[in-house]
Amino acid sequence: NSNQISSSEDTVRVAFFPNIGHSTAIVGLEKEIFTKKLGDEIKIEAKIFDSGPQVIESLFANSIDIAYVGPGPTINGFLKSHGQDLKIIAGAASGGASFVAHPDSGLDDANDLSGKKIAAPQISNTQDISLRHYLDQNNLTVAEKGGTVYVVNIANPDIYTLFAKGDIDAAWVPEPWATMLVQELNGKRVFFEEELWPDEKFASVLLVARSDFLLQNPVLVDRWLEAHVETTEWINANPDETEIVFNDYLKKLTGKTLPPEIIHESFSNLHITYDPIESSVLTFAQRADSLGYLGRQGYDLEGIFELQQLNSIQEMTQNG
Amino acid sequence: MKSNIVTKRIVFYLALILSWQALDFANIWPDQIFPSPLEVAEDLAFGAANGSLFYGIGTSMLRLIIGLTIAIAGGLALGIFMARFSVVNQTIGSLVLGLQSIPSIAWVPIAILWFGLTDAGIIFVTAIGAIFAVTINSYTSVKNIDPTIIAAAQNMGAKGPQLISSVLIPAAFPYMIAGFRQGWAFAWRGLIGAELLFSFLGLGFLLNVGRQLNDVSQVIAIMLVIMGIGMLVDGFVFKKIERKVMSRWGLA
Amino acid sequence: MKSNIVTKRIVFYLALILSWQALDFANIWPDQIFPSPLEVAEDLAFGAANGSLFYGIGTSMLRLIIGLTIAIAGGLALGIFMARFSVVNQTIGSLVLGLQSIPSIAWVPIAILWFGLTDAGIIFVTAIGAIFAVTINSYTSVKNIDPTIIAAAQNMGAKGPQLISSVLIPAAFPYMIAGFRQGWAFAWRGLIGAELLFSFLGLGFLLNVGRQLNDVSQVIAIMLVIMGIGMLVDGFVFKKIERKVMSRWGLA
Amino acid sequence: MAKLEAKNIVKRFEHNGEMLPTLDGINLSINDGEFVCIVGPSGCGKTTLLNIIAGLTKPDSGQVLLNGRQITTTGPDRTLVFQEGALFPWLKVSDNVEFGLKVAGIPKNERSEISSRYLDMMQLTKFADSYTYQLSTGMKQRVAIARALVMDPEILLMDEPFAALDAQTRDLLLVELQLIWERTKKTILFVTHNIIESSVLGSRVIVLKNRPSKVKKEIIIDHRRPRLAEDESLKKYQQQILAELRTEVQPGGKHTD
Amino acid sequence: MAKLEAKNIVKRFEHNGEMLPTLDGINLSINDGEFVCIVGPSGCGKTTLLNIIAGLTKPDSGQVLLNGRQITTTGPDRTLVFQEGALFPWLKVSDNVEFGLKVAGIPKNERSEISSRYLDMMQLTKFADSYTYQLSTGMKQRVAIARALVMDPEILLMDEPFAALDAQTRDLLLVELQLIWERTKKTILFVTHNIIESSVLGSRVIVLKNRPSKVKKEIIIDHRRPRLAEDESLKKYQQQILAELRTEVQPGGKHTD
Ligand SMILES: Nc1ncnc2c1ncn2[C@@H]1O[C@H](COP(=O)(O)OP(=O)(O)OP(=O)(O)O)[C@@H](O)[C@H]1O
Ligand SMILES: Nc1ncnc2c1ncn2[C@@H]1O[C@H](COP(=O)(O)OP(=O)(O)OP(=O)(O)O)[C@@H](O)[C@H]1O
Ligand SMILES: [Mg+2]
Ligand SMILES: [Mg+2]
Repeated sequence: NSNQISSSEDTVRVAFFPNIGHSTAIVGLEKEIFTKKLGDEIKIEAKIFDSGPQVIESLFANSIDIAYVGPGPTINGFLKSHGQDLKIIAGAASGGASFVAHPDSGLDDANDLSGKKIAAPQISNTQDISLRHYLDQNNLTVAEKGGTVYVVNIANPDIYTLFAKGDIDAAWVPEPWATMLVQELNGKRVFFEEELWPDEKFASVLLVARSDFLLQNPVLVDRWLEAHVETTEWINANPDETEIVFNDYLKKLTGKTLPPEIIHESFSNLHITYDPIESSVLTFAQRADSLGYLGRQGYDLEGIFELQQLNSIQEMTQNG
Repeated sequence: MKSNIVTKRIVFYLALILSWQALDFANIWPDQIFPSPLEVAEDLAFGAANGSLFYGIGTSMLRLIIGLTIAIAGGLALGIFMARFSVVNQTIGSLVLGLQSIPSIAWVPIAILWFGLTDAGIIFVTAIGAIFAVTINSYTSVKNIDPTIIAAAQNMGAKGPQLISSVLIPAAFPYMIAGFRQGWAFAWRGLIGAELLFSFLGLGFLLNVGRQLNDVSQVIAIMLVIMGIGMLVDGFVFKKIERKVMSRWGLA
Repeated sequence: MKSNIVTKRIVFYLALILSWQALDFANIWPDQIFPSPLEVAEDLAFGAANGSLFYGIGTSMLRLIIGLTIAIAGGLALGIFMARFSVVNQTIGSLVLGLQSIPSIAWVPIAILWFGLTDAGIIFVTAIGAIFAVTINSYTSVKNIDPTIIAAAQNMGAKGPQLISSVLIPAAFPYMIAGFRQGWAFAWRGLIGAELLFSFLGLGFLLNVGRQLNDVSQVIAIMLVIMGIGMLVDGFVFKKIERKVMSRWGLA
Repeated sequence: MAKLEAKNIVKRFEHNGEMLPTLDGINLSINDGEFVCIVGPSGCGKTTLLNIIAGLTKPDSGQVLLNGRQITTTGPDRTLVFQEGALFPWLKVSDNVEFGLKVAGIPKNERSEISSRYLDMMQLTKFADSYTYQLSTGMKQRVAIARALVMDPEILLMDEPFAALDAQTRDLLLVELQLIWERTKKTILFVTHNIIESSVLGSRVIVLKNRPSKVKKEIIIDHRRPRLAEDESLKKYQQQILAELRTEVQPGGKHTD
Repeated sequence: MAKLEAKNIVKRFEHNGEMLPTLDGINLSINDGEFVCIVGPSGCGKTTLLNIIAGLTKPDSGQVLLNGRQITTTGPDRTLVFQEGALFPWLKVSDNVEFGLKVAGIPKNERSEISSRYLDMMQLTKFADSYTYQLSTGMKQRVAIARALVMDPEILLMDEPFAALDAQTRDLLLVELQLIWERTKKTILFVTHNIIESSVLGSRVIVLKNRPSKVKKEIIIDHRRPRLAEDESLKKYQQQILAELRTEVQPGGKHTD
């Protein structure tokens, strides 16, 4: 009787961004893969966000159950709630960020960063951590700590404007911004971030569940994960159609689309996967901690992953 | 409105649009960050044609009206009490100003905590954005009422709620209008800010989407709509009230 | 300030803090979204100890003072001209209100376009946040001046700038104070918003860091600092001026 | 027992850091149904005294007794005609006149009936729907008088109500007020700087000394009513009042302050 | 050529949708150095007329000529004492009096000297540093008079300036004003509702008809100066003025509107 879901809830509230890295959520909803798995009795409420910390806030406030969100906010949320409020139950995307130099900056490789202004999105977000860690690795110190490199944390659209005006020399940004800087503003892609990671992969979007929800509705979460895995496989099997679904979704939501070239290249620069790439999440935490983002008391990520369900689904699909 | 006022306005706005177009021709900034009026107009026409614009306006207006009503009612009451009872002024009064220094962005977490991701949360942020302008204006207006006017009313037996409704409010009204006008503008602003942060339908949401998609002409189009509605309401509601009250007082 | 006012205030704020602590004990909300006053105090002490708090306050105050000065000067001039010359009111006046409906978040792209990532951009957003409150209050205050007061001054030969400085402004001053007080609060708010979005030093930056790290007690700590400064300036500057002016007019 | 008693009223005002003694122990005793006029030099404290009796200003010491009980607040039993109008600029003339009746909960049609009667008396019928800024000074003063009269209070306090009126209009109202008083037997306290007015209206005229002021003299005017401004037989009272006042203001431009 | 001429001045006001004719063709011709009083019933348009002459109100038709040239704006050559004070509440008494001098650019010490002289005349020296809310009505009116006198204008326009003063203070100022006029030979236009005042001050008294008003009668008062309020020999003029006015207000409470 596997069609019968026994749960205390009849609604799943899912948070995601209308971004390329969050395609699993978008495509799964648009192709009704989630609806089919969960059944008609379960209502899905889509909550659209554009900032990770706010997703975590809402999760804390019991306003959402499941979220597609980056590793930075996820780690923060886990630690802030003393490991109580959320679990990573799967991955959603890997890669999808690049270091792009301004054509007039004279930056050809990473050796010339001293004295430059480099932009990244909000403090402590995934790209910000990567950029600051990268500078550290290259023995460069940021201006606020008395060094020579200026890191500018500012929203992606504003990075675009500054880049167009030539006010910044480089930017560490996610897709589709990286591709837009390259295609529209003649930016130079110095490298893809994944080139710096083992096996060229790192988690950039994760699937996270509220702990209470997970506890009370294991079956529901199971179904969601099944659909999540199915959607991931569908996306990887149908890249062209994915781009269309994505753009149609934007159109429906906002009346706007992105240029197809940009969508296409952006998709090709990231990997949709349900693998949470655990080691990369742990590495992120280490880096964030060394940057002072994880508070004054040290950190402990014990229990952040809850992958049993994902693993059994994986086994089933591999066996079946 | 007399026709020569209309003419002056048309001339003024035409001049503005022309300078904008000229700035665009001058090509100081690339098109992706500084669109021409034409592109913006196209975006507006498109939004109007597919209905998303009107749906956005409708959603936003509804929230605005509720939020503003709360702000005006609350601000009026608080301002009057602050003006009449010094203990209110010395305690809650000082707090109001402090609370008002807080940007909407900082209210959002509290709104989510209390109301979840609902319309109520957005309305809360909207009302918070406007209430202070109304409060402080009501306070100052009531404080500045000619004391003999109040004395006369009390001498004729007016007190309590009747004194407030039939003397304090009408006597202070010509000044209070400033508070209501501001309340309106700030509520509008608070609302858009909240919709933008909640990413939850309405014009603010459309604005945010434009931003996220780096569609500057969409952003400007929505901003023009926001401005336009602000100006229309001001012209058709507040200006009218103001003119009426002022002419009654012999100030027009 | 008389000592019993101080007592009332202390009692009031003590009561607030105690209810906060009680709410925390009641454990309605988990700690990570509703910190106790103690945690917040710790955060404040830490920020004070490592100096980052004072540096943030200093940076923000400087920007605020410049932005507010611009807003008050500009708003006063614009408001007076709107009140005295109907053509200004009918053209620029209507635009001001429209512009004011735009949330700071929407000004940031323009500020970046015009000023880049500089203090000037932040000051621009700050001034824009406050100028309207000052403008509309100045406008209404001047509009409401008893016409015989103006007639008397003109009859004695006052005109032009002298009429403005020695009659219109002092006559409207008791009401204009409301505009300045609001200007202050909104400038503060605009500033924090701008710093938050520019992520460029100051208290808004510290607030943003707290937000990005989901560090609610840090966020609340910074909000308290923002509120506290707002209230101090209100109490020590605006309330003082208000009391002085009102007592001179026999309204205190 | 006196209807209204003022006992040793003292009032000081602050001017530029100094306390200026204004009322320096005023004693009054007014019987029920009496018509008393108060005269005194400009700035001696007449308005202040009326405000204290109306319960709008607190004396620094002393007390006001109404029917033997100390008054603490203002109220419609002691309606005051303010010297400077104090009309409500947001109300039409008729609504100004009806204000107190409305507060008292009297229904609209009754109110209109009453107000139109008094507006007619004040020759303002045509201006019932005007706003106060549309009136001349004398017209405003007449509205203020009407507004107080409609209240039909136990005690009517009037602060120079006829100061802005032309002689003819004033003479009419002098007669009207005496008729009202005779008909209703109100207690009236009437402040004026006009000696003729005081002699025509008052059953008793109280002359105040200049600041710091006390009651200087009381003059009983026992004469048939209604009296007219032209009555030659009031002359002797007028001379008496004038003589009392004259010593209060020194001629020749040297001020007494 | 007349110093000041009003030619066929017409003014209407809107009341509740209707236009109310107020001044209905006023003609005046005032010679240089003349002292003219204007009397008329309350609400007949005296204030309106002065405002038009001062250049503060525009007539609907007709014109005002000053030295033969049409006036278009207001200015310190025709200083007006407003009927309702119009003092500046944000200024001290002395600063109120000095306002016009300051506008004219006169240095501070000279200003203080002038203002203290006039404040002394008005018996207000002690109140030089008070604010206007601290004054009694009569004191405010005296400040307004001082404020106009310090301007030393060619033409002085006074709108019932003595209405709030007690008889004694008024009598002093009646004499002072005559002395000033004799010394400086100003042209003075003085509106009053007080018949005695008009007969004491005016070389000519102009009586206005009730609304819609015209000039009804001009009475020349050819009598030595300074005149006093008690002058028995002014009686006959007063009778004459009274007679003219009496027909304008109908006794018996029936209004003329
Ligand atoms: N609010 C106040 N603050 C300071 N002084 C005041 C105040 N009210 C009145 N005074 C002073 O008290 C004295 C009496 O004032 P009041 O108005 O009672 O005089 P009055 O007899 O009514 O004069 P008038 O005939 O001119 O109306 C004056 O010297 C005035 O300066
Ligand atoms: N701003 C106005 N709007 C409408 N009507 C007005 C206005 N000003 C004056 N009036 C009308 O004009 C007429 C004359 O007013 P004005 O003030 O000139 O009278 P006045 O002769 O000075 O009377 P008073 O002796 O009472 O001061 C009145 O009937 C008044 O209602
Ligand atoms: Mg008085
Ligand atoms: Mg008049």
